Amino acid sequence: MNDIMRKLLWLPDQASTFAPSVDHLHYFVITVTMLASVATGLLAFGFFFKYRERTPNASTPIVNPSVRFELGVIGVPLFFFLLWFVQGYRDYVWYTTPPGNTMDIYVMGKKWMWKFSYGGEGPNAIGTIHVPADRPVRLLMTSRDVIHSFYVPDFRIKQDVLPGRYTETWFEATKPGRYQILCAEYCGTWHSQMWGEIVVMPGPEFDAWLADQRRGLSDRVDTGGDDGASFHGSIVEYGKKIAMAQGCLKCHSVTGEPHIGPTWLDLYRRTETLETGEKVVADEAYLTDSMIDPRAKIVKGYKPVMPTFKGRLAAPEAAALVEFIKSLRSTSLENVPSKEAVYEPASK
Amino acid sequence: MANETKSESAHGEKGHGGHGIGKYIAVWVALLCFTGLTVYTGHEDLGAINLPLAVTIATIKATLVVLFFMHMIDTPTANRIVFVVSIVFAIVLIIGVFGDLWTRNEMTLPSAAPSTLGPEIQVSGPGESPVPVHHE
Amino acid sequence: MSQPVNSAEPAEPARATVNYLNHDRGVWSWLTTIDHKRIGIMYLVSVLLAFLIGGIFAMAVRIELLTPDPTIMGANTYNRMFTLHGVVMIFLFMIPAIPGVFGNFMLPLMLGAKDVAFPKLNLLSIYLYWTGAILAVSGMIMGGADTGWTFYAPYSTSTPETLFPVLLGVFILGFSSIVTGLNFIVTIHTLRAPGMGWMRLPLFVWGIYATSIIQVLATPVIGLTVMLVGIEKVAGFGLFDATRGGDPVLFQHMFWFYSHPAVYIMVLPSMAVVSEAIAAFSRKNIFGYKMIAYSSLGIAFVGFFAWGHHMFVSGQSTFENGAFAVISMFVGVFTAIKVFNWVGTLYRGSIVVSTPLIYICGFLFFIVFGGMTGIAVATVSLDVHWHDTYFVVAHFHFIMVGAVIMAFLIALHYWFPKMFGRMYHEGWGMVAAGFIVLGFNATFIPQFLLGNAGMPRRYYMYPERFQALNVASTAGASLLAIGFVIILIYLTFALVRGKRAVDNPWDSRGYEWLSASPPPKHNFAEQPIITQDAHSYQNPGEEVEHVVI
Amino acid sequence: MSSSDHAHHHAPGPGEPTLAHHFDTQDQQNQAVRLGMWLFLGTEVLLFAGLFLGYTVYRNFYHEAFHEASRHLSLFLGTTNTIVLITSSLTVALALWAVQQGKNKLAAALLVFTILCAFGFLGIKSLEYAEKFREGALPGKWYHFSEITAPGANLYYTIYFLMTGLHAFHVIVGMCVLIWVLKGVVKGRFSPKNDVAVELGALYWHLVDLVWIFLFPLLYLI
Repeated sequence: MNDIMRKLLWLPDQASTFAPSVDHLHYFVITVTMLASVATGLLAFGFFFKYRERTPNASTPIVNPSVRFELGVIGVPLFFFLLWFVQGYRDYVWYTTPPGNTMDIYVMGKKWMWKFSYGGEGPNAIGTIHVPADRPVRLLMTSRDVIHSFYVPDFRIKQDVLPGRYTETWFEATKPGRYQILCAEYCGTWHSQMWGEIVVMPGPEFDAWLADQRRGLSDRVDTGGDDGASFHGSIVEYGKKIAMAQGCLKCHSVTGEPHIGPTWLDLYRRTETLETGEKVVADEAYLTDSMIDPRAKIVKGYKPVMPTFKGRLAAPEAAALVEFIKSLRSTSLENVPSKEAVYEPASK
Repeated sequence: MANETKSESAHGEKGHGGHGIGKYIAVWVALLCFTGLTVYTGHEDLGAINLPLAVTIATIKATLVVLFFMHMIDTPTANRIVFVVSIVFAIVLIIGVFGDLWTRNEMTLPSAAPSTLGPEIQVSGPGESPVPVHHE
Repeated sequence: MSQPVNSAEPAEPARATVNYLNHDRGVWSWLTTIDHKRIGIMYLVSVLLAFLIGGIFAMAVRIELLTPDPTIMGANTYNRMFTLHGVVMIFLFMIPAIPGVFGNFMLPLMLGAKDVAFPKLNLLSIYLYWTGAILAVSGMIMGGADTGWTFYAPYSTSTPETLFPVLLGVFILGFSSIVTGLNFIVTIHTLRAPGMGWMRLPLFVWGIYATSIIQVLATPVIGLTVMLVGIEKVAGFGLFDATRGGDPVLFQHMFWFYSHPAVYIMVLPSMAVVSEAIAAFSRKNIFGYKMIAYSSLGIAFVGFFAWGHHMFVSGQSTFENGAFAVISMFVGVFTAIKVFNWVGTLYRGSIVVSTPLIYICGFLFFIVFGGMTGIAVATVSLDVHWHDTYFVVAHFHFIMVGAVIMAFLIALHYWFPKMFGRMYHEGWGMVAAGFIVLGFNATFIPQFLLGNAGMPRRYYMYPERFQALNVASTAGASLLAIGFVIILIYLTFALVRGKRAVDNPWDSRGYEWLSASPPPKHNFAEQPIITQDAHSYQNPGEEVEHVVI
Repeated sequence: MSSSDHAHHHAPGPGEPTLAHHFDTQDQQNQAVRLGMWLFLGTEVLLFAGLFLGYTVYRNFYHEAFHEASRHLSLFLGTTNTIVLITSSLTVALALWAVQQGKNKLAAALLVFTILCAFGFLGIKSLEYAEKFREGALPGKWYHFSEITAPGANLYYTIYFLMTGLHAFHVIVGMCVLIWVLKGVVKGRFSPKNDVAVELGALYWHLVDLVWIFLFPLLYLI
């Protein structure tokens, strides 16, 4: 029954402890709504036939409601409405009151990405968080610029993320899997692309993963950190801006879905098979060459439709684009200690 | 015309001569006294009751002005209702919003925010790359 | 001297050849008129133009959403499009539509008055409307505004777009709305015909009265709010700016304090139109007149206490969310009362099936479904999932399009002979009504499902799993568009070549039909005197049955 | 019941009211304009309510800053302004009374006094503004006043300038209305029979006073 209703209403997976409870109320409310509205429409339609004009300008009786009828008209809807309110508010209080033993993750919304940080020793991430199944997780959220809204349809949770203060939400995932995070509060040009992902792992697997991440962190610290290029954030931002301005994103997605051109997500250092059957690693050189002479090395399965950007991109712009592409990692985790956000526990 | 108009106008006419000059002066003196009182109590800085006291005195003064200077006391009922309702809704607005602040969590108040710029989750240390580093 | 107006066969006055439309000619005579009927007609032309503009933007948005990726426009253009659609439809069409057009035209006629209380203010209101409209629309097209019609701070105060002309336009439109509302309240209080006590007011007048109260008392707050956003944006006063200690949620409180009652500014007049038309076409007394009248006031009053249900996930406190949720439930009850009474009015009537009646049938379905999904989104736990998704979009379009535009069409058809003295083609009217009711369902029911599936609103690109429903919605929107085009064609034709209407083609007992169609310049040849309750459909001398159920 | 027609036929003499064509009697018209005015005053109340709300919210957040900043305003100038406005409110009420008694000369003198009070109020207010500009105690991002550093002080001045600015705007509008009324009183257009316009002008001026009665303690005394 639950499944039939869920599919009928196009509801996503029920992947958190809230979801079934919310959905059951949903079924109740929407069924009553459907019945009431269709009944009203049909009743009116039926009256059109039953009481259609038989003699022109006929007198009609004066019909008035009795007090009992009036009370019924007020009472019956109010009964349903208040019933829904009580059930809905009970769930809502549950939903706004995290249990004491939550794992805390800090979330920061920023045009147009989600950043995550695990309390204590990290790690940090952009776009993707890993959480354990069957354990309560609390998200402490704030925004760097405008209002965003953290929305996970499969968990039935949503909470606005505000600049200058914290909001919190919590959930307990029940099914391992990957679930999309969407931004639900309009926040500008790429509001519709401000997506992220929650990876739910079975508890032990998650513990192992977290330990691994933190070990990787200390290894890095021991060996003196990353030897690679150290770029300023502005270059990536700049690269993103250029990608939008030049229309790159019309053909290349940043989300992993193939489009007119290959996706940029995880493109850097990926091994691609070309039309010629040759294999190539998408390094800086390949990426830059592809901007200047796109048709030279076409990835298998794509049409040679990309125009050349020779003369349309200055050298620093091309570099910034490459940096932007490099930043697009599906599991973008960084092995540095987390700067924990200052947080006073809620005084409830 | 409509019955209401007649009764209203009769009511209104009667009221007009009703105020003597003395009444206005008396109200004015009362207003000055209350001003003196509120300045005194405000200046003394009575702490927590300062604001409620100031608002109470202001409300008394405002009531005097509305009733006597603005003739609310003998204006038709409709006019009275209009003004009172507008004040009621103004109070609804303030109480509605204040109820929110009053019952919010501490941490959701801006005063609890750690910095005016909003806390930044550092993806890397200062001077280092905020770009997530790829590990191959 | 006095003409008893509620008699069964009002003496057919000789057809007046000179009426309000032709007593004076030339553009200037229209632009300087203080005749409420001409101002109503000017409003009609203006809001129809606004509806056309808003509709074109809606179509553009729907076409863009045919594919998950960019389809016909860029992201910024899309953001401007839905902003334009929202601002034009709400501030330029929905809010002035029924009060501005039919309120202006019909209210004095229904009261048996010669004009509204302040005719010059009335003219001022339409000039303010035009000024605001030109500022807002040109500001959005030239400067661009990409905030959505809600202007949420701090996005609105930090967007690079020039928002100021739009904000100023909305501010001025607010003035226009206040002036209209103020005028109506005073008119209803002071210009009722002899014998017309409060409990004899036609229900349309009650609805407009309740609307006007909201217009007068809520609009100043939005005026102030948009000005504060403007000041913030231009001068950086920091009121809503978190980096300076301001609270963005304060903006939302102030915005919704107006914008929630504003929903009732749109819906109450629609309900008023339906009450009026349903009595006329079922030839029957209104079932539960007093309940409908009082529930209008009830909605206007309680509507002021419910604004916080737009902010369930915005960081508002848990307690406050509960308080606003429970109050919202009571607003729903008032609407339910009206619906029961409308259906009750049809019971044992003598129903003339006609174009407006098709819309009434649609209206009843839409308002129950739209209203009850409103109760659903006011149920806090459900709103967490639905907030800012297409479910909410579908819900308010059910009310805004399903109720308000249906009522606008009912009013337009019902009063078309009154306003222009011509009849439209009944057959084409029914065809168009069919297109509109079906197209409407096809457009917005998929959007409910989209919301369930989790598609947030104001999305330019979306994950592919939402595509099927989006395509269905766009297909429905084209049906809706076809319906509107048919209406435009046959009404234009009726305006020029339509059959001449008799003074009271529907045999309605509404007081507005006591004057000629179209009415003469000063409305009535003689001052009407009211001797019966409104909407009385008993022929004199006939024994009628009194039924209480 | 065609009593309304007489309205079209006679042109009002000096001191006689004009009756618009759609009203039947002078009383009816007066009731209408009075109700209209009270409704308008209602909209003004809600206009200011928005700013009072802003005040309430930020005073709650930044209690300390608001306290300090309010102590920093000149209590002397504020009190003087309060007395000036209250007195002007009295004189405008008396002016209406004088018109109703047919004493137009007295009314004119009282109105002139009222308008002078309005000028005085604005003068004192501009002194205060000048001081704030000199110190840098300005709203939002313009704030650079070094004596009060508590967070939220800039918002106090935002509220202060918005509220007093909107109020000052109403003072200016009210002054213009009073000048127009004065003109009518001097020309003899207003008389005991035709006093509604004077009454409405006075009502508006009282509202200006009313708002200040609340602004004064909230801004200067907490």
